Amino acid sequence: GAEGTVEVLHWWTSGGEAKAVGELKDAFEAQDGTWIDSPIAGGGGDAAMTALRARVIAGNPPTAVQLKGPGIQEWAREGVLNSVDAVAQSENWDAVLPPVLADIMKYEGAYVAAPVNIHRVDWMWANPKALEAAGVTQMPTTWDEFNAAADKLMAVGIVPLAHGGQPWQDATVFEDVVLGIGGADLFRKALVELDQDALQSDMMIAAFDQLRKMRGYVDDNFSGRDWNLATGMVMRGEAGFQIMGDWAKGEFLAAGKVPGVDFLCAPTPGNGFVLNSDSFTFFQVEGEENIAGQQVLAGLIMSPEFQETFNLAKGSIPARTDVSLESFDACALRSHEDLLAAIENDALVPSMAHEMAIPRSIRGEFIDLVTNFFNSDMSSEEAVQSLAAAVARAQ
Amino acid sequence: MAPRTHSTVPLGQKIELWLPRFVVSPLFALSLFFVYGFILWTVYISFTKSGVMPNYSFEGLSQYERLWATPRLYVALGNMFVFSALFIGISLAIGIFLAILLDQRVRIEGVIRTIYLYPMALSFIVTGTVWKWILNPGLGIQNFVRKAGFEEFTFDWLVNSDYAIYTIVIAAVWQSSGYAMALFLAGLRSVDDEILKAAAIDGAGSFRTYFSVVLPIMRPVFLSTVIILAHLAIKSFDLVIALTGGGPGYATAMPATFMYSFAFQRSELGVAAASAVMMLATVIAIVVPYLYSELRGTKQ
Amino acid sequence: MSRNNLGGIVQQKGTRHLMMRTLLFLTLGVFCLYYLIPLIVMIATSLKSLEEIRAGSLLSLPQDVTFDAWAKAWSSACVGVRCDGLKPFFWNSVAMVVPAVTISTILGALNGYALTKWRFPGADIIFALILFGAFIPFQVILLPMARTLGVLGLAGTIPGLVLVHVIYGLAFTTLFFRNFFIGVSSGIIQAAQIDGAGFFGIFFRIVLPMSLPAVVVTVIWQYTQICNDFLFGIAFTVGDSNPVTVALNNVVNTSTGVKEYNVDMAAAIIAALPTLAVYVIAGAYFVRGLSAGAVKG
Amino acid sequence: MSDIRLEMVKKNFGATEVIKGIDLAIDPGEFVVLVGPSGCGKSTLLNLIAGLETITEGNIYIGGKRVNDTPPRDRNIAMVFQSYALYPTKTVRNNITFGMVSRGIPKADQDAAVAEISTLLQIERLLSRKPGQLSGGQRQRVAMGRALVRKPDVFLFDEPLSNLDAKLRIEMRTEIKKLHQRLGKTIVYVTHDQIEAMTLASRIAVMDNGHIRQFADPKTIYEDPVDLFVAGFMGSPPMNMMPGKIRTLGGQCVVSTGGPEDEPLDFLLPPALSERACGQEGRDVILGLRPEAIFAAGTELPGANRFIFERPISVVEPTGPDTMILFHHAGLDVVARVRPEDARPEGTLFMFEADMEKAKLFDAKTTLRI
Amino acid sequence: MSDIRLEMVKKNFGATEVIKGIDLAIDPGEFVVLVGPSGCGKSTLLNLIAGLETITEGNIYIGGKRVNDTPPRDRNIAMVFQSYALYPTKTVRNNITFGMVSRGIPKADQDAAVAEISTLLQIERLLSRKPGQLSGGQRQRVAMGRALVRKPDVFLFDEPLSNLDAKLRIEMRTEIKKLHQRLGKTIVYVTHDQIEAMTLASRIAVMDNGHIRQFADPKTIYEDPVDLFVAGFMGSPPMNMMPGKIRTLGGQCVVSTGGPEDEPLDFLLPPALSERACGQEGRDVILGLRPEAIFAAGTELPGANRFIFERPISVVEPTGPDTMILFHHAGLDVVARVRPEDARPEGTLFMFEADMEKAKLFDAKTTLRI
Ligand SMILES: Nc1ncnc2c1ncn2[C@@H]1O[C@H](COP(=O)(O)OP(=O)(O)OP(=O)(O)O)[C@@H](O)[C@H]1O
Ligand SMILES: Nc1ncnc2c1ncn2[C@@H]1O[C@H](COP(=O)(O)OP(=O)(O)OP(=O)(O)O)[C@@H](O)[C@H]1O
Ligand SMILES: [Mg+2]
Ligand SMILES: [Mg+2]
Repeated sequence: GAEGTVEVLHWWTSGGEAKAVGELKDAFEAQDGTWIDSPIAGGGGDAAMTALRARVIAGNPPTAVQLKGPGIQEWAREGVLNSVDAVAQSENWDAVLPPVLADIMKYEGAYVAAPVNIHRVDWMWANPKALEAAGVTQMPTTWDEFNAAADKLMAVGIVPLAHGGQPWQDATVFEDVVLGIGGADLFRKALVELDQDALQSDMMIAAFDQLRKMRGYVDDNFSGRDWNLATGMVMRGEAGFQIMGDWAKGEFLAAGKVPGVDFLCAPTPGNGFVLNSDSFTFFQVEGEENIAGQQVLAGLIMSPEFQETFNLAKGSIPARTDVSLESFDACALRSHEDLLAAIENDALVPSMAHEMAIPRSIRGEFIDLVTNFFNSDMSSEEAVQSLAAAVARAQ
Repeated sequence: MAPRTHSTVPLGQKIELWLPRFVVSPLFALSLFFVYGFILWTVYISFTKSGVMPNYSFEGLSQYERLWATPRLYVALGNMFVFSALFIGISLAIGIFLAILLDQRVRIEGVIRTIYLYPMALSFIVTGTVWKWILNPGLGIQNFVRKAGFEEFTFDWLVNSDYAIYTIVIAAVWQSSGYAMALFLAGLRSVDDEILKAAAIDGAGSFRTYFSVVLPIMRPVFLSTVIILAHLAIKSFDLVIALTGGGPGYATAMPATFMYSFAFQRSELGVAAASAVMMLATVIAIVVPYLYSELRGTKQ
Repeated sequence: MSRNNLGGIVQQKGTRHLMMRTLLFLTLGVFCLYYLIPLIVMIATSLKSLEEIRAGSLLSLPQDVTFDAWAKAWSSACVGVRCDGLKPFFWNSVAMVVPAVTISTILGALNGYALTKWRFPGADIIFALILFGAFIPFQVILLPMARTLGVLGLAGTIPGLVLVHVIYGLAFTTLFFRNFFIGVSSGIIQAAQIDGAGFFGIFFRIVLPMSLPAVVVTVIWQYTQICNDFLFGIAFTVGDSNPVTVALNNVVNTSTGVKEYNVDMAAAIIAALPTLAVYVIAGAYFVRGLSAGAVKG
Repeated sequence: MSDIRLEMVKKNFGATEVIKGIDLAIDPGEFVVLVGPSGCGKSTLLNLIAGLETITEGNIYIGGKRVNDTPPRDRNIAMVFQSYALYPTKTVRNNITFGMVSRGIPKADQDAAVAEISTLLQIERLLSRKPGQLSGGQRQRVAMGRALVRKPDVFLFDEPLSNLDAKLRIEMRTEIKKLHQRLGKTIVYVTHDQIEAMTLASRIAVMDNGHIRQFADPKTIYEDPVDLFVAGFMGSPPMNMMPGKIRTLGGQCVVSTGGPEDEPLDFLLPPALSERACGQEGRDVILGLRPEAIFAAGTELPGANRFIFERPISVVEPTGPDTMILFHHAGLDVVARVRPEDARPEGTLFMFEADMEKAKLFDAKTTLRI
Repeated sequence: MSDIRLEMVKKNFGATEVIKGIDLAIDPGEFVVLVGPSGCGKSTLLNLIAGLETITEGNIYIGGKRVNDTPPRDRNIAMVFQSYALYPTKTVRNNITFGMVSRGIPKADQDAAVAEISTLLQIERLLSRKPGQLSGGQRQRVAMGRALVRKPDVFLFDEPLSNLDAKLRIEMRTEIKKLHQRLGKTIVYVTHDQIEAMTLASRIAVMDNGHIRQFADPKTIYEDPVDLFVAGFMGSPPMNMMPGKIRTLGGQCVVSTGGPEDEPLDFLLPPALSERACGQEGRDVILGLRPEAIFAAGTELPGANRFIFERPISVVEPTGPDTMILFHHAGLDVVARVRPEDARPEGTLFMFEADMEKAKLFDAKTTLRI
């Protein structure tokens, strides 16, 4: 095509996600480009990463890859990425992206990736009828309040916390707890900067204590449960709360539930914003056609129109902070507000559980430990010790 | 048969004599390169600091040190032994048993055979979900039995760290024992009838006929089946991922998931390579003596 | 084929016999149940609507039977940006699986034949070495293989994938055939040699027809392995040339999207149909008596 | 020791009728030899008795019990298979003991039995080999051993000695005979060996194409065959069967054989035969003369009813103890058995002497004996 | 038509020596029959000639060419296997044509050949069956057909007729003989059948335990065996071998057999033998007398050098044409062949007559013929 060719490797393969990527494809093809789709789902992108490695080693990398967080830097260090800084400069991405996010997109100061959305990880979902039945009148704003509410729910025979026992879900809850207990500072020090002192601090112990408590609020059969089944529990009133990123909203909406009426959304305790963002990273392709396509694609991704349509389909909010949110729902609006506030207060932190904060190798150690803690009777002190040691080892 | 060669043999005959070797050698060469070459590559990588991509600067044993400090490794190795032993044992037993039953002039054999075999055709990505439901205490069997009136019945292996590995055995046996059955059935069908007749005359009951006449003849089939099952056991990956995701915690981690997660989730190729080397070493230690005894035994 | 030869042996009649037959069918039936329950759950789920799944127990029978999920899985489920269901990917699988199974089976049979019936010094060691390939973890070979395919110019192509499957299938096919041929009487091979048949003549005309059951188990194995392979599929093919398993995986797996269990189940069953067909067709060759009357003693 | 009784037994393989309705009553302790052309159904009949094939029609009784539905293991039978059917993975010893193991016979008894039987069969040194390492005859002996080692009610032998050398075969034959005398078990024995049949059998059943033609003691079968088939089948070389016509020649009853092209011979019938056959001038008959009944003229003691004639020798076949001399007559090669020293080169005109006392006469149409 | 030459050929299976150094020169077009006890190495020798086993030591030449390293298919040989080795998945027709198909013979020729051979072997109606549906003898005939249908340089037959009935066997034997005469191919033929060996062979090789004992024409083998082994092996029933001592009795040379317990017999030696054997008073010898050389006294024409003696009959075995009468002597059962009509019941005292002209004498120690 006149506007180049792109091959896009991603793991948004089914339902709403696929539709969302479809928007990008349509937009790209509207500019006479040729879109080659390489969708590889599985393991939250693990399968796609596997394929990516094989492709890069074989010497035919895709044009753009759904790749995020520190992974971008890791690949960049291998020297296999292409810069799209020209596009970024001309469109002034720095001005419209949250700085935390913008840093993640850059390698040595140049943009090598473009974000498509912002997911908030620290969401708490609730069933108002269940809360009512237990006499909980409002969404908790501290973990103590949460514990109190949970105890009430338990008393009336409702599972307080719907949870799926998969490592990444455990880690999601964990990082939300850390944010709630230690605030953005601890979060940043411990989970992003990997400061040994912070990792071994009393606050971390407290966080593990809270996590241990929450383990008690989970039903017996949580192990291995998919997150959407946990969402279903909340939907049906079998459980009171679920702590999960804003993609859970899609599940409610798909079932025809109305925010504020059939379900409630509120941030987890702590005045922060745990950021998860999907982005497309640009690999070193050869041939004018492909390079041209790459540049066009970068511009397209960051265009406000695309950001709006895409995120409407995906259930997240635009990565650009300047996009109008008129057609978005209440939860999304709340998310946006909090985002701006968090940027203001320096309380915006990248998600550890969702690969925004630290290299995958270290994240792996976190997840191993957290999930092991959650599924055993390890003490909080022990957990903190092992965690610190494991992180040190992996660095 | 390998007649000795002699310089006066015409070319055509010489080719004939060497033909078996000509046939085997390219395949052997492929195997040397694609198996042993790659193993060597892996061994080398395990001594480097490879992360997201291979890196060829030598680093010594540091990856092994990391590996050995990882508690998950020991869980994975332990699971491999428990799982392999149970899985291979049970699948062999069921395979033989069903093959023998199906060999009893069962008219609808074709249907039953396909039923036993079909689980292998289904991708475990989906059947894993179904098993997860069936084994989930709140949804599946436990729930079902309790509703039927047995309030005290518990079957919560799936969510119990100590027993979750056995649920993987259940699902794995479900998936593969049908194929073991097929292998044995094919073996049974190639045993000469006359020998079965002789056994009938010798007064052997069905049980004895199968166990002391037929199965010894099928010794090579055992080798095939054991190798196949061992292969499945060692490489069981989909199964664990789909059923338990390695959980609860990492209670059901296996070498294959361990390796995969280090290589591709955590971008630690070096550690992954080191674990692969360790696993291969373990496999060699077990398989080589077995192969040796089998190949000696089947020579005649 | 004298399938009835064995059927000739007189069996006990009367009540004891009847009891044994009943027991036999009972046992067979119980195992059928064990194997079938997951399938029943899958079919039941695939016939439910998504609302019903969300609302109720996952394991109950469907209240309102609907085939929408099947239709969707077949022709409109999204597999990445394409929303044409699994349909378009079947051909990729066929284009890959047929050559891969055929080549690896024939090579394995040749190998097994050469290693048993034309024993040469070192045959057993070669066999053991080839066999060990069965244990190599696929994670290990992924990256070097990718590089090799890249060098060969086969990266991202179906021939490349076929090559990979053939190479790593050989250990198994050789194993199956070698272990089958061990039991084939050498006398027959000798007779064929006297009859003037060469290495290949004997193989194709005499040995292969005798080894139908071995061919069947090999084909079933290879077909299943190749069809259900996911790792090689994603690593060594690109986009539209993905085999159906990759497509199925894409339909089923979602990280942050809505899960449609009914479509997943339908898709999984649809994706398995060709393999099931192979089982049924190949199953007809599980026959007895292919070696009947061959030799005396 | 059991009697075996077959009632109108039939067996089809698919569309092929193999056993076409056999009635046979074998007394307890009898030694029955089954003979018949290749493919006539002998092995099938043994298989039916053993229960290795289901019968299509009819009944089989062993020891008075109807066994149509009794599986082989409950019939208490030992059998030597024509194809040996050795267990390929078992050693010779275990091949032999397997039947005893199945029946839970104590180890010590097994060892004793193996020791005895392997000495008898001269396979002591092969006990630890596998069948694949044996010669044809050795395999056959192992197959024998497997049957002999047990003490069943009935023994079935399917050409058990066919691959043994003459010397060993005679030894084995003698051993079987002794065994039979000692144990008194019922035995059904298939053989193609004339001598085996004649020396072992208490009665011989001659089968043809799924039927039994004659069931009688060996002497009767040999000397009083009921029809041409039995007469032609028993005897090696077989009986010479010359087509001819009954004539009265000078008041004496003769059979006139030999065509118009060939100078005819007028065999003078002995009184016993003329009584039965004569008076039907011109009747088409077949004259049966066994080779041993035709010899070199004057080489045996003179006797009554000898017929002497002269013919050129067409073939000379020395067999060792005797020499067979063939001459053309009546469109066939007539065989005469002479002492080796009486043989003359081919082409020589030779004086033959036929002992007409031993001649048999058959109706050419019905093939029945006259 | 090729000659076959073996030079010090040896064959071991692992540690077992099977062929222990055989030298054999077979002329082109010769019909050699290989006989020997079961397990002596006959089949192995055929396999070596065919190239189906590698020889451990020595050389084999076919048609003057050293073929140690020539694969079977290039030796242009047809072979009938003792174990048949039919192709189980092929029909009888295809079993037979396979050799021709392999060698690219035109379809029309194949059909003609099959038609001819199947008529000869009487298997026309079985052509579309599989081996599993055939009787033992039918399988053996198919195995024969497979070899006969081709026109190779050399035929190797390993007991090709062992499972056929006597009548068919004689027909087949005749056909093989005709075939040999017509084609003049070199044939090596293993058999346990006395008559087959005697009638077919141009020369017989008697094997024992991996060695060849004697290689000569049938008459020589039968009448001039080099040693006890050959003498005892050829002949059925075998030669009676009575241990005895040379004595001079009343100026005449006799062999005195029979122990102290047993009343001794003094067999008077004919002049030819006494010349060679006598003068060594007390020498241990073995007197060989074939059954046909001992008969009922007075039933044969009188001759020179007859020895008449009386013994009680221990066993009577009618074989049809003849009856064998056994009596105990010198620790063995001596067999005499009498006419059926001369037989008497067991226990009767019987007058035997031995034709000492046919007696053989062997040294008891070396076992060589004197
Ligand atoms: N694979 C083997 N390993 C060891 N010994 C063997 C093997 N094959 C044959 N023999 C032995 O070699 C000897 C000769 O065997 P061969 O088959 O040549 O005998 P044969 O003369 O044909 O006997 P038969 O008349 O019984 O067929 C036998 O004693 C046999 O046991
Ligand atoms: N499975 C079968 N299907 C069809 N016909 C068969 C089958 N088995 C045997 N027959 C036929 O039945 C007939 C009798 O076979 P059987 O084996 O009883 O013969 P037999 O008398 O033992 O002959 P032989 O002396 O050659 O061993 C043969 O003509 C044979 O071809
Ligand atoms: Mg038979
Ligand atoms: Mg032999």
